[in-house]
Amino acid sequence: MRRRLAAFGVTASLVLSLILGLAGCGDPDQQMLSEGARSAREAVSGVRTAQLAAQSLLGGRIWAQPATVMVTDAEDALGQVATTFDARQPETDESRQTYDLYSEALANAADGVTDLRIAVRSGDLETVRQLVAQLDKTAEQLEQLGERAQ
Amino acid sequence: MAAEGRVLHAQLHLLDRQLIHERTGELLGKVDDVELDLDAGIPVLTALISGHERIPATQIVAIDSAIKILPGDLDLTKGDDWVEQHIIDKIPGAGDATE
Amino acid sequence: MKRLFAVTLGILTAIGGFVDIGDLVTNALVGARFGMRLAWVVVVGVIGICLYAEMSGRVVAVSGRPVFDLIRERLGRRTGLFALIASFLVTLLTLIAEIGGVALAFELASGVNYLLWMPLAAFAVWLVIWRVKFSHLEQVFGLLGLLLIVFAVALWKLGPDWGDLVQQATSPGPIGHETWATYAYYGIALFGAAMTPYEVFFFSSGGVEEKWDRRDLVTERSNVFIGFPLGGLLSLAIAGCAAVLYLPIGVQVETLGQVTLPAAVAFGKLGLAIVLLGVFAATFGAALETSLSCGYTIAQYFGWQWGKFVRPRQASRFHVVMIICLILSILVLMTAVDPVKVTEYSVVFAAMALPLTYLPILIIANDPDYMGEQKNGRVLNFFALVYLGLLLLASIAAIPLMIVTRAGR
Amino acid sequence: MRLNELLGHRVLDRAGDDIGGVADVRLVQDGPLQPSMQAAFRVDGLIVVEKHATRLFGYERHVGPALLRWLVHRRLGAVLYLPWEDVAAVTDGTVQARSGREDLKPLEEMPRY
Repeated sequence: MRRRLAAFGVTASLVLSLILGLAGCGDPDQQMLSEGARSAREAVSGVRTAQLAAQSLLGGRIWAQPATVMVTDAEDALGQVATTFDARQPETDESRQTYDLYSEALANAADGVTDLRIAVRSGDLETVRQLVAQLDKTAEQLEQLGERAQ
Repeated sequence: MAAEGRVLHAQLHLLDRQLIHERTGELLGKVDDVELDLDAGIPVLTALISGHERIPATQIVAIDSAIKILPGDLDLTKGDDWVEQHIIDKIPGAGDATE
Repeated sequence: MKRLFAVTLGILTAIGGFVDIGDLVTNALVGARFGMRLAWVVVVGVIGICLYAEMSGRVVAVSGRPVFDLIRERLGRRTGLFALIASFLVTLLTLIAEIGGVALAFELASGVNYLLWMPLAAFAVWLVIWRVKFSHLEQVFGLLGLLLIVFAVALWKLGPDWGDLVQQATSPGPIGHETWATYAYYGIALFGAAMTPYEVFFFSSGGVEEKWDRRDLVTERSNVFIGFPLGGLLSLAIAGCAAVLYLPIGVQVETLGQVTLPAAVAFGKLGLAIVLLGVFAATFGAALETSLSCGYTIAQYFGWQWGKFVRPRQASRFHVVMIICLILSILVLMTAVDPVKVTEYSVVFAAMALPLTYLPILIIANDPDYMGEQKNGRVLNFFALVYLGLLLLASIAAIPLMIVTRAGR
Repeated sequence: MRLNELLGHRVLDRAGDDIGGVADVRLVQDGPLQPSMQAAFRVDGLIVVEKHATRLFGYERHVGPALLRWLVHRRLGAVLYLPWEDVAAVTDGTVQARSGREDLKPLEEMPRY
């Protein structure tokens, strides 16, 4: 009985991973879209974190060092998301279009947070304020892109 | 009770049990094996083995959640002494109690 | 009066000592991704650690033998060695994560890269172990860890919709883009964070360090049954803060900065200072506990002299093991591996290794040869066996889920 | 002889049938008086387990939660007691008994302490 249960567990997990694997490597267009959407959602996280840290700095709620660390961490994370996505190879025309769309949005977000990091480091609070407002739009755009696929 | 004496199961109660110095409470290793003399007229437990040392049954004082022994001339802490001389004693404060 | 003081101190220490880098990171991460929808796992985990710690504490108080001594005795040399290797590696991984956590807290406060703080943190851990009395280190860092209560106050200050939080807590299941697989994976991670094996190695060996006997059973039980659940409430507060601040805006927690930010949002610089001090105390205290546990497990398996109740030179192999573990931690962290990622893996591996040490303790807590009158009662055994089932389930499911979810992505 | 060597020896009954493996040795402290004025631990008999088992976790004494005990005993099969006077010879890997399987008492009938 116990052995049968264990065997069931193993089979079930194998089947599950197979299904998930297949879902991932099916239609190249769909695959590009779902990877792009996932990257966009990860990017939202980075942008919103940087924004929150910068807002706290503006509001005098944290001192400069932790703000810098948090924005830098967010910048690193965004850079990684963008590079990982850019390394994908589009195989059809449609996936090429999806690729360009998401790649540009991710690069855009990464650049925005890099600008924010530079402003935070140099203590230029006026620029920080402007960039925080700008990043709102970036995040909203990424949120929409993130909802286009599971 | 059929037998007068205390009953022990050799593997359960002796094997892999902690050895303790009866006087100082020092921890002296684990029981790795048990020596039995099965050929004697009355077969008995003759010794406990820990590492390469043989602890004669006569040096066992008490068998409890740990086994208390009188180590006598046995060198059961060879490894600890080596580490002590070559490493730990070279660090300042090794012989002091903590504060 | 003195007794009451000891009990209170023990409870406070247990609350502060419960939360470590694993709880901080995992609870914030899960709160941000699932809201309070995994809160029930924290409750299940806290009850589990209460059962497990109470049994091993009782065994120590009655028999005077700490956990790994008994594990080898019941499992034998070979199976015992397997349990030792698994538990030791998990504890070492946790130590690496804790030292990384100390360094990250300093990085946040100072802006200086954590890689520079990390050797200092490891050296400080060693120095405290080498020089400071057991009861002092336990109390100081336990009490300082209480500062993490700031998370509970911050949650209240953030003014969440309490009804919404309760609604989340009572409707388990994944939301949004999450799947049942990631939900289950993080369930296991939370369980492992609450029931990390080193807590029990430390707790039971600490009982020997402080020379517990039968009369200390009251202290032991109140520490466990009051201290740990209150520590669990702290965990829930951390998850709650993340759920309020991060879930609505789609932030995923990946850094220690994100874990501490809610306190700053609620209370400003003072809040951040308190939370950073609390995080430092919790991770530094846990780094002490995990390095001691690395020494405890190995020394107790081989029967070597161990403990801080003797001078370092009398327990030389025990101290050498800890020094080696701290050096290994520095080397691993030098590779610039992300300490937060190490933490995420360590809690899952903790859940996997648990049954190996839980089962022998359950067996011994039932053995009249050791325990006499104090052996497990029927009710306790019922729950202990239910948890044995749960632990086995989590342990078996951990690896497949890790593969399927690609470690929770 | 060393205990680790003896554990796992196959036990053959009078007819030469395999009745199990040696799982433990029962000792009683009523042997000859030692110089330390304590009685020696006398080998009283062997605990024989029907199926292959390395560790009994002490459950051969019928202590512990019923569910765990049941699981362990299902794995072990019968737990029998072979008194030392019924042992004819201990050779390489086997213990030859003088009695038949049906003569062996279950261990649980032996006094525990």
